[in-house]
Formats: sequence, C-alpha cells, structure tokens
Amino acid sequence: MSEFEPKIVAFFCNWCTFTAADLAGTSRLSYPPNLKIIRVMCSGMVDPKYVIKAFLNGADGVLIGGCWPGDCHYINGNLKARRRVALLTEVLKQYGIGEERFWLRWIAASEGTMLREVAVQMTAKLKELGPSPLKNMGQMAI
Amino acid sequence: MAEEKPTGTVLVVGAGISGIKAAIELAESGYKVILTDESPQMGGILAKLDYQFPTDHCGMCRMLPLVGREYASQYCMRKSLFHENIEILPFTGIDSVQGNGGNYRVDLRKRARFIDPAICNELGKCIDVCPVEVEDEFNHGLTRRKAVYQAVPHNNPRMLLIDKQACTRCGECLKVCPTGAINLDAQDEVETREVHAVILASGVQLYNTRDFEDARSYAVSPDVVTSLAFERVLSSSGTYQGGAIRRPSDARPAKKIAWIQCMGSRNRRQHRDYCSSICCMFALKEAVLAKQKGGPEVEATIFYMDMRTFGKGFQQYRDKAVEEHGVKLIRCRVQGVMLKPDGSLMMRYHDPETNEFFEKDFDLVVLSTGQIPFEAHRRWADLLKAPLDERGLLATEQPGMVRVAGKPGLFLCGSLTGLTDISEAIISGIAAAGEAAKFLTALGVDTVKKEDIPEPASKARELPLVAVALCRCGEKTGAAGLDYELFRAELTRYPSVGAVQVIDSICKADGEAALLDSLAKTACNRLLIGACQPFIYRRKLKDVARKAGFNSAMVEIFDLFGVARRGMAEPSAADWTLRAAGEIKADIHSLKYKPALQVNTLPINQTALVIGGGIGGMTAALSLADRGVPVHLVEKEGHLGGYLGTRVEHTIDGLAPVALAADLRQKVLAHKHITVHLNCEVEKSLGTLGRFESQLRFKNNGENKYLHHGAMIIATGGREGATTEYGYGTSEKVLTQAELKRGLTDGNVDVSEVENVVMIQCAGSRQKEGRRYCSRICCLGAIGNALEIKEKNPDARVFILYRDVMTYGFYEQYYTKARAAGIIFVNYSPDAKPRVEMAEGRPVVKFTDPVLKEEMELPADLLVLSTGVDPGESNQGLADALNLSLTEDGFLAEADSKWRPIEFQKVGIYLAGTAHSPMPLKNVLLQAEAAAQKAYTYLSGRELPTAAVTSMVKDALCARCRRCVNICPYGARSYNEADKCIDIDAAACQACGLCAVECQNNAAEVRGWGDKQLMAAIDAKLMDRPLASAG
Amino acid sequence: MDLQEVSVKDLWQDVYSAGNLHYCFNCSTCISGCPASHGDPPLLVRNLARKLILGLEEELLDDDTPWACVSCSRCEEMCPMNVMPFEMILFIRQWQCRNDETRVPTAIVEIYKRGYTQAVGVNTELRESLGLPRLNTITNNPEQLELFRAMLMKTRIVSENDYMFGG
Amino acid sequence: MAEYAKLSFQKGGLNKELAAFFRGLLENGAVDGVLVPMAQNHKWVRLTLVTSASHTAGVDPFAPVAAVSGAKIASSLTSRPSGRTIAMVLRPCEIRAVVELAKLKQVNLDDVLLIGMDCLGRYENTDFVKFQEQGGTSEAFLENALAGKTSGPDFDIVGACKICEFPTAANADLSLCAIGGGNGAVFIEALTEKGGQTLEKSGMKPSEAPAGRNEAVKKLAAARLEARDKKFAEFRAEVNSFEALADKLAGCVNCYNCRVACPVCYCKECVFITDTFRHTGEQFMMWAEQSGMLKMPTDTMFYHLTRLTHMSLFCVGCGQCTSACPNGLDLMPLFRTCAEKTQARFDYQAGRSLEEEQPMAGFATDELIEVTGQVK
Amino acid sequence: MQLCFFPGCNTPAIRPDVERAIRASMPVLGIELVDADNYVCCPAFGSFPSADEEAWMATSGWNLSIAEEKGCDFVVQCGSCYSSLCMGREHLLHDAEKLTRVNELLEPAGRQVTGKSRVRHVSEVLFKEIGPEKIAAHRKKSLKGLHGVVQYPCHTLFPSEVVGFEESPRAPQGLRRLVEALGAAVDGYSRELQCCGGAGGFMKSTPEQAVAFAKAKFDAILAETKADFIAVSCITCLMHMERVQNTLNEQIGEERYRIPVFDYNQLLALCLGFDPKQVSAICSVPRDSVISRMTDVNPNT
Repeated sequence: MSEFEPKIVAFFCNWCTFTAADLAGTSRLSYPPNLKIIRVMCSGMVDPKYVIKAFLNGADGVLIGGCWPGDCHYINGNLKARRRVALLTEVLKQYGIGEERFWLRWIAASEGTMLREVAVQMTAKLKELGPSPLKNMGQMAI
Repeated sequence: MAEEKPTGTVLVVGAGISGIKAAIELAESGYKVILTDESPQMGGILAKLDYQFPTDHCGMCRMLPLVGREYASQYCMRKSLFHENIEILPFTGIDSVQGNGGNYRVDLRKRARFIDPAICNELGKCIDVCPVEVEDEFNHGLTRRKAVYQAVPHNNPRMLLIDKQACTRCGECLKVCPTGAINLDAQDEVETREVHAVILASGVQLYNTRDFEDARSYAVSPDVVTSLAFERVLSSSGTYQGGAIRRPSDARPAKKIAWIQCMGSRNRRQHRDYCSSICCMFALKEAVLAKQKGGPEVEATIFYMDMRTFGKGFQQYRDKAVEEHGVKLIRCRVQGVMLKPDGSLMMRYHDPETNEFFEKDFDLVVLSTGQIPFEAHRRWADLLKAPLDERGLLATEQPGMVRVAGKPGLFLCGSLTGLTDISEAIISGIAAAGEAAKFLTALGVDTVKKEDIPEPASKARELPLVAVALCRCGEKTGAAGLDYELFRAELTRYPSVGAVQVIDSICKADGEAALLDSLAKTACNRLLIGACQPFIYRRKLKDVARKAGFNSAMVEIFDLFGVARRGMAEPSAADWTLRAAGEIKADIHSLKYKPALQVNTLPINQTALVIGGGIGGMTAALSLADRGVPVHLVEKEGHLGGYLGTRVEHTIDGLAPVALAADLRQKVLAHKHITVHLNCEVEKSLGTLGRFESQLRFKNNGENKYLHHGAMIIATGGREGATTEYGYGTSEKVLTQAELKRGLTDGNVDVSEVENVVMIQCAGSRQKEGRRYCSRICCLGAIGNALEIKEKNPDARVFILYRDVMTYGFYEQYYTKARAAGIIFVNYSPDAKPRVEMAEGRPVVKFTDPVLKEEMELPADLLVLSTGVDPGESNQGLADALNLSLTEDGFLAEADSKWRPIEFQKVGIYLAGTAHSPMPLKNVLLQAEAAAQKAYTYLSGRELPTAAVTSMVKDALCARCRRCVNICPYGARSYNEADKCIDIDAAACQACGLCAVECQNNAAEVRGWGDKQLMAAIDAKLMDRPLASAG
Repeated sequence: MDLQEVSVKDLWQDVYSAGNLHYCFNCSTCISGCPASHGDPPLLVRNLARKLILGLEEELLDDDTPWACVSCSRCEEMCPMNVMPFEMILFIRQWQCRNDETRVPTAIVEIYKRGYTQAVGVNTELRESLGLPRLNTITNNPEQLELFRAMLMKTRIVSENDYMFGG
Repeated sequence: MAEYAKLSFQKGGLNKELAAFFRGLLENGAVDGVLVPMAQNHKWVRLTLVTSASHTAGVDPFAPVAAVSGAKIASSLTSRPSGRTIAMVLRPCEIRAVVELAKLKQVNLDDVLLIGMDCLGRYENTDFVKFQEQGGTSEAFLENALAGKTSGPDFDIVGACKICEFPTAANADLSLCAIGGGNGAVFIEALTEKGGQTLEKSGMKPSEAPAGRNEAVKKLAAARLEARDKKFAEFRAEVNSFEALADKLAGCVNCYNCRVACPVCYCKECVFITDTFRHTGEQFMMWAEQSGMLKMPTDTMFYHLTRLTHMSLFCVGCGQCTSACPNGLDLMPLFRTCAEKTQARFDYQAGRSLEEEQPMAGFATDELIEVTGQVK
Repeated sequence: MQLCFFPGCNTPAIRPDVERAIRASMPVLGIELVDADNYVCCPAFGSFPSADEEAWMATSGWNLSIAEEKGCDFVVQCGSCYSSLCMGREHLLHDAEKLTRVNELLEPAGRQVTGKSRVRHVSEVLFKEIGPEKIAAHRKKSLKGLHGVVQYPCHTLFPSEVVGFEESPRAPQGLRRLVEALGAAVDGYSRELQCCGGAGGFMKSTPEQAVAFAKAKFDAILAETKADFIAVSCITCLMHMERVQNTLNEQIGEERYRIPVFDYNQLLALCLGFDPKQVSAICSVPRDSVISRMTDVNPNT
C-alpha cells in the first residue's frame, strides 16, 4: 500500500508568501508536492468558508501563508487574518480539526527556505496524524 | 487636424528607490520613462534589505501605484517591476548626454549579458556546469557564485548573465544550453535615445572595507562586516538561509555583536566632514533584529558619537530598542579591532557612564559604513558639464533640491540630493518627477496615447466554455519538460474546455496572428492564455483577445513558464505535465465563474485644495497652478506666509524664508488659477479622489463656504514648542531659540555686551513627558544663533548643552564650523539634566562636564532654550474633519512612514511640511513639490480609469452593518448617510478582499476574486482524478 | 567649578593655537587605544583638550599626565577631527615648562652639555670588540659643540633658564 | 445608581400594576411608545407596540414565552428609526442580542429606553399555548418558578433557559425585578441615569432595594451555571467529532429557520441562499464522482460550520434556533458550546457591553502570537 | 645608493651590536652608509619638543643640515629619532617662518637646512629600496622552521602623512615580509599592533601599569603564537621588550617570559652570515635558541 500523501490546500498571499514560493522555485528548493497552492491577494482575503470548504472537500490540512506583521501590502490584512484563523480554529478543533491541521504562517518574500521548511513540516505532521477525520466521511459531509 | 505632439519622455538614471519612485510617478502621470541602472538588477540597496525600520519588515511593494495599479506589476518588487509606460534597462550605463533641456540625446550603453534573456529558458543548467566561483557581490562576498549567475535571488524572470571578468571562456555552458541563448562574444550595445528630461537617481558610493585605509583598523577579519553586508547575514535569502545570525568566518552563531558608527563619516581627517544620516537608525534596526533573530542571549552594543534620531518616530524607536530590546549604546569611538586566534574580535573602549576602560570580545563587528557622495557627483559633473558647488556636489538651484543649476530639464533625486533614508529618497523621487512633469507641461508635450480597441460585450451569462491557448515559446518551455501534446490532451478532457491551442511565440507577430486566427474560429466565450512573463504581455494579449471578440474580463493569462519551471526538479516529464495540467485546472475553474468586470472612468474635479498658506502650502499651490490646475488655498490666519515665512529671515543653510515667502505670496496672489481663502479652516471634508466637498468656516464671521475639489494637500505647519523648564518665564534672560532668533534679527536682543550665553537643547523634548520626539531643527537653529552671536561679539562665550547633536547629512559642517568658532558643546544625559538657579537676576546654570566628570556652574547673561516644534493646533480638528489619524505625538499619520511618506491610506489627500513632522525648510519644499505632483497625477485632466478588479457592494444583500467600512485599510468604503448605502471609492480600493471576508453574506465582494471562483479553485485543487464524464 | 572664574579664550591661544583643537567633539577615539591611558592616573588625551577648551588653567598646569605620553602618535593618526593630539600634548608640556620651570626636562641640559641625552661614543672598547669604527660625535668635537650651544642659547628655553645650563 | 421603586400587587393583580406603570410612562410623555409583551385577544402573548395610554391593559411582561426574539423586533423598529422614543421591555437574552445588534448598526438605541426584566425561562410556543389552556398565568409562573418549579404536566421551560446564567438584565435602563422581591411585589430598578429619570417621571416612589434580591439572583445564576456546565460536558462528550456532528445535523434540510430565528444572524439574506451556493448540475456531478455519491441537499454541515464562525462570537444563548427547527434539531448546545470557546479566545462576551469592540473588527500587532508560533 | 646613517644615542651607547649589524648588512645589499659627523640628539620627544618649539626646530635643523651637506637622505634605526626628525622636517617644510628662524640660528655654525634630504627608516630602505626578494637572495643562513612575531615601531606608522611608508599604515606589512624573507614564519596575534609602551614617560610615571600593559602583549604572544623570537625595528622596542620580560619573570618568580628579541637588522646580519658575536652580542633575554637553529642556505636551491 502506498504511503498516505496528505493534501494541503495552501492559500498564499500574492505579495510575500507567493514570492517565497517562486523564490523556492527559482532557487530549486524543492518542497513536497502535497501543497496545492491557491494564490490570494492577501491572507486577509481568505474567507473562513474557503477553509471549511477545503476540509469538507477532503483536504487533510489547510495552510495560510501571509506576510509577517508589518510587511502586509495592505498594511494589516494579515493581522486581521490572524484573528479569523484563531476564531475558526476554535470552531473546528471541537470536532477534531485543530491547530495541527490548520496553519497560519508568516512567510516573507525572502523566506524561500522557510517556505520549504513549513511545507516539509506540515506534510510530515499530517502524515503522522493520518487523513483528516472529514475525509472518511467522503462527500457525505458537505 | 491638430498637430501630433510628441510623447513626453524622461530618462531616469538609477533604479534604486528614488529612481523607481520617480519613474513610477511619471509613468502614472502618463509620461514615457526610460529607467536605467548600471547594475544588472533593480532596487539598488533595497534589493538587499529584507527589513526596514520602524516595522522591521519590508513594505517596498507599497510604492507601487494605487490608482493605476493595473498598469503596473502587482507582485513583490524584488521579483521585478513592470509598468506599461516604463522601459526598464538594467545593466545600462550612460556614455554621454548631449543637447539641452527638452532635447537631450543620450548614449546608453547596454552592457553585454552574454545570455539573451529572450531565448534563455532560465533553467540554469549553465550555472550547474560553470566551473568558476567568485564572491557574490549581492551577499557582499559572504557567499560565492558562479561566473554565470542570477543577480538577485528573487528575480523573476531570473535574467541570468555572465560575469565577464570572472568567465574563463571554457565553454561548458555553451555545451549544455538547450536554447542557444549564450553568446560569449556578445558586445556592449550603444544606443542613442532622445528624451525631454533627465532625472539622475544614481545614488552615491558607499564606504567599504576594501577601498578605504581608515577601515583597516577595524576590518581585521571576515567577521567584521559592513552594515549592508550584515543585512545579508540577517536575510532569509542571504548567507545563512533562514537560520540564526552566524559569523562569516566559521558559521558559528554570533552572540556578541557590536556596531561601530560613523565609519567613513564625520571625519575631517579623511575629508568626509558630513554625517551619513542613515546609519544610526540602520544600526539600531540591525541591533533590534539581531536581538529578535538571535534570541535574548544575543548582546547588541552600538558604539556611537551622537545617536541621530532626528526623523519621525526615530526617537521612539531608539527608546524601544534600548528599553525593550536591551540594545546597549556606548558613546565611544573605538580605535580598532584586534583579532584573536579563536576568531573573537577584541575592542577596547571607554564607557562614559562608568568612566572606565573595558576590553571586550565580540563575535561579530558591524561597521556602520556611510555614504561617499563626491565621486558620483564629480562623475556626473564631468559627463554633464555641470558645475560643482563648494562642497563638491552638483550645484542645484536651491541647496539640496532637485533642479540642477543652469541645466533645465535635468533633475536630481535620492542620495544625490543629500544623504537620504528611504522616505526621503521616495519624497525626492516624487519631487523630481514633479519638476520633470512641470518641465514637460511647459514644453507642451503629450502623454502616452492608448490604442483604442472597443471592448466586446461580455458573454459572462452564457454557459462558460473556456478556450486555452498555450505558448510554446520556441521550445523554451518545452525544454522544461512540458509535453505539449499530453498537456493539450489532458486539458481537452475537461467539459468546460472548448479548445486547446498550442501556439509558437504568442508574443511575436506570427504567434499573435495564429492566436487571432484560432480564436476567430472558436465557440468559446472565455479564454485562458499560458505565456511567459504574463505581466509584460498582458495588455498586448488582451488586445489580441479583444480583437477576437473576447471581453477583457473573460481573459486570464497565467505564467506558463512559472508552472513549467516548478517542474524543473521533476524526474519524469510525463508525470510533470499531468501535474501541471492539474494546476491549470484551478485557473480554468476560476475563470468559469469569473463575473464580467468593468473599467469606469473616474469623475475628476480638476481643482485642488491646499490647506495652509505657509511656504509649503504656497509652493504646492503654485506648483499645481503653474500647470493649469485651479487651486483653493486656505489659510487660518489673515495673511499668507506661515511660521517661517513671517518670522525667520534666513536659515543656516542659506535659505531666506521671509524673502521666499514674500516672493511666493506675490505670485500666489497674482495667479489666475489660485483662489486664496484667509481666516478660515476646513471644518469638514467628505468624498473621494476626484470629488471631495469641503466645508470652510470663517473665523471672523462664522460663515461657511463649500468647495468642490479633486484632491487636497495638507500643509498646515506646526507651532513653536513650549516649555516651563529651566526657569523659562521667570526672567527676561531666559528665552527660547525662536525668541533669540527674532531678537537678533530685530535688534531687541543685544549681544554686544554678553559674556556667557548658555543654550540648552531638547528642552521638553525627547522625553517621556511632553515632546517625545526630536524636533530636528533645534540643533541647527541653536548653532545658527550661536554663530550669529559669535559673529556679533567674538568675545562672548557660548555653551550649547546637548544630548545628541542632530546635524545629520551636510549639516554636520555647521556643527564643525560652530566648534571651530569656539562654541563649546557640552553633552548631558536626560538622567542628569542641567539645573538652573536664579542668582542676582541671572540664571546660573549647573551641569556636569561629561568629559572631565566635573560639576560646572556658569552664570549666564542669556539662557536660551531649544524648545522644539509642537504639532499644529489645528491638527486634531483637521484629522477629525478629514477622517485621518494623528500620531501619538499629534502630527498627521501618513500611510506608511517609509514607502508612502506624504500620502494617507485614502488616496487624494497628501501631506507636506511640519504637519507631517518637524523638518528643515529644504524638506518642506521637497515635500510640497512631491505632494503637488501626487495631486497633479490625478488632476491633470487625463482620463483616469478605475481598476477592473475592485470591490463592490450588492445593495440588495447589504445589511448596512458597516463592518466593511471599518475594516477597509484604505478608507475606500464609506456609509452614505443620505442614501443609506455603502459607497465605494473605486480609486482608493486596492481589492485586498478584507471587506469581502468581513461581510458574512458576500454583499461585499471583490470582482474577479469572488467566492464562486475561489471555491471552484479549491474544488479543482482537491479533485483526485479528472472528471469521469470527461473520460 | 565656577566657569565664570576661568578664562577660556586665552588659555588655548596661549597653549595650542594651531587651530584644530576646537574641532574636538570628544569622541574618545584618542583615548580608546592610547597606551598611556592604561596608566594610573590615566593619560586621557581628550580631557586635556577639554581643559584647554574650557580654559581650566590651574588644572592643566598641575596635570602630570601629558608627560606619560609614549609618543606613539596613534591619537594623531586616528583622530577624525585632525586635532593632532600628540602635538597638543607637546605644546601643553612646553606651556607647562614656560610657566613652571620645575617642569623643564633635565634632558635638555644633557643635550646642551654633550649633544645627547647620554654619553655616546665613549664605549670605545665595546665598539672595537664588535668591529665598529670610532663615532664622530659632537661631544668629541668641541668646536662644533660650542657652535651648537651658542645656537641653543639663542632659543628662549635655554636663554631664560640659563642657570640650568651652567650659564 | 441602584434606585428602586416598589410595585406591590394583590394576588392576580401584577399585570394591572405593571399596566399602570406603562400607562404612566405614556401619559407623562416619558416615551412615545412602549414595546411590551401583551396578551392577544384569545391566546398567545406577543410583543406589542403600544402608543396609547389607554391600550396598556393587556401587558404581560413576565409571560413565559418569546415567540420571536425581541431583539429582531427592536431591529425592525430602530434600524431605520422613527425619531420617537420607545420603551422596550425585553428579556435579558434579548437585550444582550440588542447590544450586539447595536454594534452591528442593526439597532439604534438613540431613542430607546431599554426595560429589562428578570427571566425565569420561557416555554416553547406550543407549550405556552398548553400552559395558557391549562389556566397558567405569568404571576403563577413566577411564583412557581421562584420556588424552583417551572414544569407543567408535559412541558417545561426550554433547554436554553434551563442553563441560562443570566436571569437578570444588564445594559438596560430599567429592569423589572421579580426575583427576591418577596410575595406580592415586584421592583423596578433603575440601572442608568436615564432609567432613574424615567422612573422619577413615571411618578413611582423610590423604595428600598429588595432585601433578598442579590442573594436570590446569585443562587439562581449559580444553579443555572451548574446546569449549563453539565449540559456542555454532556454535549461535548457526545459531539466530539465531525462524524458525531454530522449525526447531530443529519436531519437538517437547509430550511434556514434557525438563522431566521436567530437574533444575531443579521444578514439580509444568508450567503447560503445567494448565488454563491447555487451550484450547477456539473458541479453536483463532479462532487458525487469524487467518492461515488453525494448527500442531498448539500452544504448542510458547511452551513452550520460557517454559521458557527459567523455568529458564535455574538451568540447570546437564547435558544431560538432550537425552537425554530422544524426537525427538532437541538442546535442551542452546539452554538453555546462553540460560543463559549470562541468568545473566551477573544475575552469577549456577547451582550456584555456596548463599548467592547467585536473581536473581528480589530487587530493588534502583539496578540495571538501562538497562532503562528513565530517570532522573528 | 648612498645614505647618511643617523645612529641616535641608545644604539651606539647601549646596543652597538645593532649598529654593527646595520653597518655590516647595508653594503652587502648595495647601500653605502656615510657617517653623520657631529650629529646631535634627534631631539628626543621628552627633551626640546616638550620644552620649547624653537629649540626643537633648531636641533632638528642642525641634524638635517648634516644629511643635506652630504647630499643624501638620512637612514635611522631608532623609532624616536626617526619620528622626531621626520616631524622636525615636516614643521620646517610647512612653515616658512620657522625655517627662516632656524636658518638664522644655524647660520653662525655655517649650517643651512632646506628640507631637501629626506629621513628614512632602515626598515623602509630594506622593504622598499632593497626588497624582500633581494634580501632572500643574499641569505647565507635561514630562519626556516622558526616562528617569529613582529613588533612594528609606532613611530614608523603614525602619523602616516609624516612618518609612514607602508601601503596601509593600519595594516602594515613591511616587517612581516622582511622577516619572512629570512625564512621564518611570522605568526599574527591579536595585539600585534599594540605599542610596546617603552617610549616616553609611561614607564617612568606609572611603571606598574606600563609593565601590565606590556604583559598583555606578551601573554597574547605566548597564548596565540608559536613565536621563537620577536623581531623589532626600533631600539626602544628592543630594549623595552627585553627588560619587561625580565621584570615580569621577577614578579612571578619563574622564567615564563623568555622570548628572544632581535632588532631586524640583527636577524638580517645573521642571515647574511655575519658573526653573532658582533652583530648579536648584547641581550638580556638569551638568543641562543634562535641562533643555534639557523640553517645554512644552499645557494643552489
């Protein structure tokens, strides 16, 4: 049986984290293909619905990548995102999807290395945790 | 038919911060810009800096245009910059400049890169095989690179090139290059271009450890680095990627780090009697970062002479660095560094606090290396045959300003105008652009004309059917392992995909024709194009699509090459192609649900409102009015002139404010485009860029007047600082510097008989209570007054009691001059302030001499207090009226202290002068020009389209809870009390999507980033296998 | 200390008017690497400059530390303001000598007497054993020595203190 | 501030005395209207907007029923305000919802006199009909409930009320106090200056504070809190996974009654009935094909999870969602357990204060560091 | 090349073996030395320069006139003499008034000074005029296998405009290259550029601190290098660095500090094959450990 390959939906901010992903690409820092990157303009643009949707559709993890506090192109979208992530985490973790599957990370444009690090760590963590509890329920959960 | 006017074109030399800013400003105003840089990359020094104070982070992208954002790239500026009106020529020097203003002929030398970026597929196989290793200058020699290299790690496209000096012509790269992009015999190309104006933004040389003898006492090991090199040590893309702070020699963690200030500056002996201005804050920032990155056990010590925290927020940053982060400041200039065998760096210093000597080992020593301006100035003077002033700098019409004397159409910005930090580079960049724009307006040249292809009707309501066009780009992408046939077959399986075309070189004429041809035949109503460098070709490709009947909103372009490149490391081409196809699915799905987007023309009232009739306000008003913009100038007093313009005859650096104000006043009053409103203040202002309505209230009769205008500039100035310290108010012998200055001018203060004059700096400033900030002008003011006293009465003894002498930049020469004149400077610490007692009607000043550690006392004939500058009393009211915020200190809070220093989050309102923070007149003038230019960009009468992607409100769904208004960082949303609905300022909105998330039922949404699109993309990303129905 | 009591202007003009003194901004470069700053009391060059600038005549006159200088001239090299501190030290010493004859170094008497601060060229045996020639010292040439003394006698320090020189 | 007026009544005369008070308010011109629970012609008690002093006879504020959350009515009356002053008699939970709605600009309190009341619980609407049919009166309910008995023969107060730790009103101007007033008396407490002035205007005489009130309220709240925690523990033990949650929500038919009834679900239209969730046949097929089958209607769990994120910060625990569900889903504990967590995370309590900023409206640089766990 | 040799006082009086070494080596390397007849004190910084500027200038002028008369530059070994003469010349060259006055004073003695003769330190001549390569080529003996440290005379470094000859006075190379030319390895150490502390009044006024100051230097040499010897290029450094080692040993009662100190000219003369008894006769820290380990240079290799 092949090893469990977690699927991670990664919402990356256009300005910093997506640049870091590009930088990782051009620097040939390969990171696990488990990341399914969706570019958004700002981490603050990630609606809780998207995260819920991703989990309901079978994501094993959701990663939001934003600029470090102070870096945000839109000044503070990332800080607003952080509150929302805290809120959504409180909701989801009651039923089994906690901080371990739902990550917010600050990854600056230069941090190609950190991007890889985060991708590697999260993939490893999810492998350890196994598939998302929602996954077993298939499309019945939506 | 009217005669066709030429398109105004400006050459901007130097693509550092100020050059880029000048270029963007001109481009946004509709002029054509050629932006060159000597180095192979853009960004100047800033490309190397990941962190800027005060946030200790980056915010470079904030300098991109806001209103015309869709004409420019919208991604991190470290990747690259694109603007439709800017032609960027990196690695290009200037051979000669001929002709006159309005008609310059410039020989540009495009240096050979030896790799043709148009052919190169950027896979970097050549880098792998290149046998030559040299120091990587981007990382200041702390790392090594090949002779084939990428100048900046973030660059995208990578823009590889070959270092001619290092290359051994072994030819290995030629063997592996799959596209034949390498030509080792390539030559520089010299191209003559005609431009109307030239802006020099080349920056100046930086002091370094290689070329200067005085650095050798310190640079005894690789672990002694310059401050810029230390940025690379800190950087995540630098020497120790993502790790702790390590010392270069052996990569051991550096725990004890020292900074040595004034390296290369403030040195008469080395003929560098100026202050580099930026190093103090740079060092403080680096020390804080070192503490943050390296952990609490890191010791950060800064050896300094004066900690020059003169700018807005600087003093607070210093306080925080010391009090919260534990950065240690020691006022001592050390003689040198001694290297021990274990690599540690020993320094001996005198600690003035304990009055003891210490010998201490450090792991890493950072030299705060300053700027060396003369060489760059001399080079330009030779090339332009322009004169140098007595300091050896290019002569400008006013000192430190942007117009080169006697050279119409030639302007300076950035560090060529003096030694500048980021915000000043930005301001001078905008000011230079403004002067250039004024010059172009006077020449009567035109702005860039857009080709008019009618927008076809959107077929958004039809059942989505997507056409996909993939550019093969001369096998460039093919070489990345993309199997086009498989790609095409895979995509064709999706039900919503109507056609997949693979086209050779879409960017070329043939490819364009092929694309047009294939689209003409298709029944599809949406189009997805995969091409390299999508931003560069975006408009052109959209034009082609429009010709083929596709509405722009229904066309998306993705970076096919970026997708391909991500597969570089993939072992199997076939597998990779399938994965790439999988990635594209999300784009297809998103496009399917994309709504129709519209671009509207912004309604613009071309009038400007300038608040504040001081020198700054009048300068801004004239700058606009001279370009035909009608201006309302509002002044709360009954006369124009402001503080400086009515009280200060001359400044130390040779400006004459009263005369200047008189001249400006005359011009303002006579100007047909300027309407002056005296004795009134702005009570309330509503609206958005292009349509503001402001209510003026007249002080004398309480009447109101309503003005309609398209933009406004706040130049309300400040107030003389007040104090109750040091016996002020108890004796006529105790006065403020301002009072002394007036007294010296009008003769009311007679110094012919005085024996002892004592001046106390920072009275009521730079402390927790009262003015927390440095007022920036007082040291200069005190020195000016002291010199005047000395001139009038050489026998007078003048003592200046100071904390840090804030004579940054070339102002240092006045400090030097003052000392040479025998003025005695006495440092005091805020813990042990001077004390003043009155005895026999004279103030007796007691203080501790910091050098001799002895108590001194001196009866003063005059005690003069530098009380600084208080924020203008109308700041609060103005902030309320305009819905702006104030800093804790009571000055107007700009959008971003570094990158948008004279703007507010809301577009259309700009800031100049002391309303921003205390500053010398030179900076007021620069800011006034810059603010005028910002306003002019939108008031010039050109048609201003909104962005296509902006937020919207679905009125029927909207509950008017106004959470979107509250959350919008740009003030783009407001509640319309009259119509009971949410208004959107389409110019201000940057489509960040915060409102859409805050709005729980999507009554607020960003067009083009809707929930349906995003959720379809999530679906696509998580689809395990292609649709079964597609088989 | 009451600064009213001391005279600022005259002192530095009297001692060291070379012109660069006032450029000093107390940066401490001169003292951070000075060998004699290790002494007790330490030689603190910038303090000497400070005393000069503030006009602390008495304090400077009583100050022995200028005489601890090793003449290495590091301060001279490193001073960013070109104050030329080593020269300043020499000028302070000269001023002290002018105002306090007990400060006058006895070495100058030796030089007056025999051309050198010590006996040179008298160790003929040792020199010969090393194969060295006889040295044509001024001590051994009374005619030149007399001319030398006559020259020195025309200088202020020697003429004013002629009693020291057996004059 | 605590100012009291005593309202003594003969047995069976409570509502009469209360009517007199409200009549007084209208007659004295203290307010232009009173929104107050009032007996309808034959059965039910409903919030009624009374503008005429002569129409106050039927007031019945303590009737154990809340057919519609009063907060919703308050929103209707004031979101586009009349400019006239209205006194609103609302239950504590309704006032807490009003506080949230005011922050959300759905209620305008400018011209509102909020009159709270002690709440000992409410019956489901159908149960209230039974209660009425069985001759139940508010006065009797109060008496029994204060003695600890709320149940009827085959009904009891709703689950939400049983675990409600807020039996008294906060953030009101006046409050009708039944707890601890002794037999034959209720007290009117002025909680604000405005309330005090109104009380004065109404012509009521100030009185001593009800002696046993504090103690009794404390005791009741403690008992409720204990019940609440027990209920929470039970619920959390039962619904501790998405599978259990799916079971709990299995009966959901996307009728959205819960959100219509919810006082703090203030959207004009729920996003789940907008275009965003109007999927195409192709989409349904695609989802079904992912695992071979697809439960219809879709988006039930999605809806509830989203509602939890949207509303749990504002949830006041009124239990209207449970009351509204046609399929008997007990949503109240789901929301209340979730709300306890989310509100605690931001040190927020729905309805606690008008001054407290709703958590999603703000941000700070130095907070919630644990979310990313990253320091530079 | 002809140079006028200014012997100073300490060298001929106390360490004539150093003088011998210079007089021996120079002609081998093509330098003809002429004697400075009737030279006087340089003057030492502690003498006229500390007492009277005019007397200082006059004395300097007296000396400079001797070289000028010979028509060549001075070559000096003593750091103090070198620096004092350089500074004297500098003052005279840049102050016409002083020059006139000095010539007035010199006139009765039939002397005249113009500043045409330069003052050169012996290590400058060796490093710049002769060069390490030529020196290496003339070696008969080698210091191969030996480690040394170098002590630059402060007086030849600072102030660089007046006395300097190094490319980089703050990172001097001359003495190091010269010692390396003799075959030895030169070890660097942290306090290499620290002054020996021997000149001027430091040692006289606070001997305890002056010795402690030098001790740090010796401790660094012992801890950080494999030094078999110290090469100096100034008579004060030579005498002081020997004396301090003996003082330190006395203080601690053991022979911890016993690194032989040579003037470079002595090492040079030894390597050129001159008799140690003549060119390296006088010392208070024994030098046998170095001299005995010198090896013959095979002219064919």
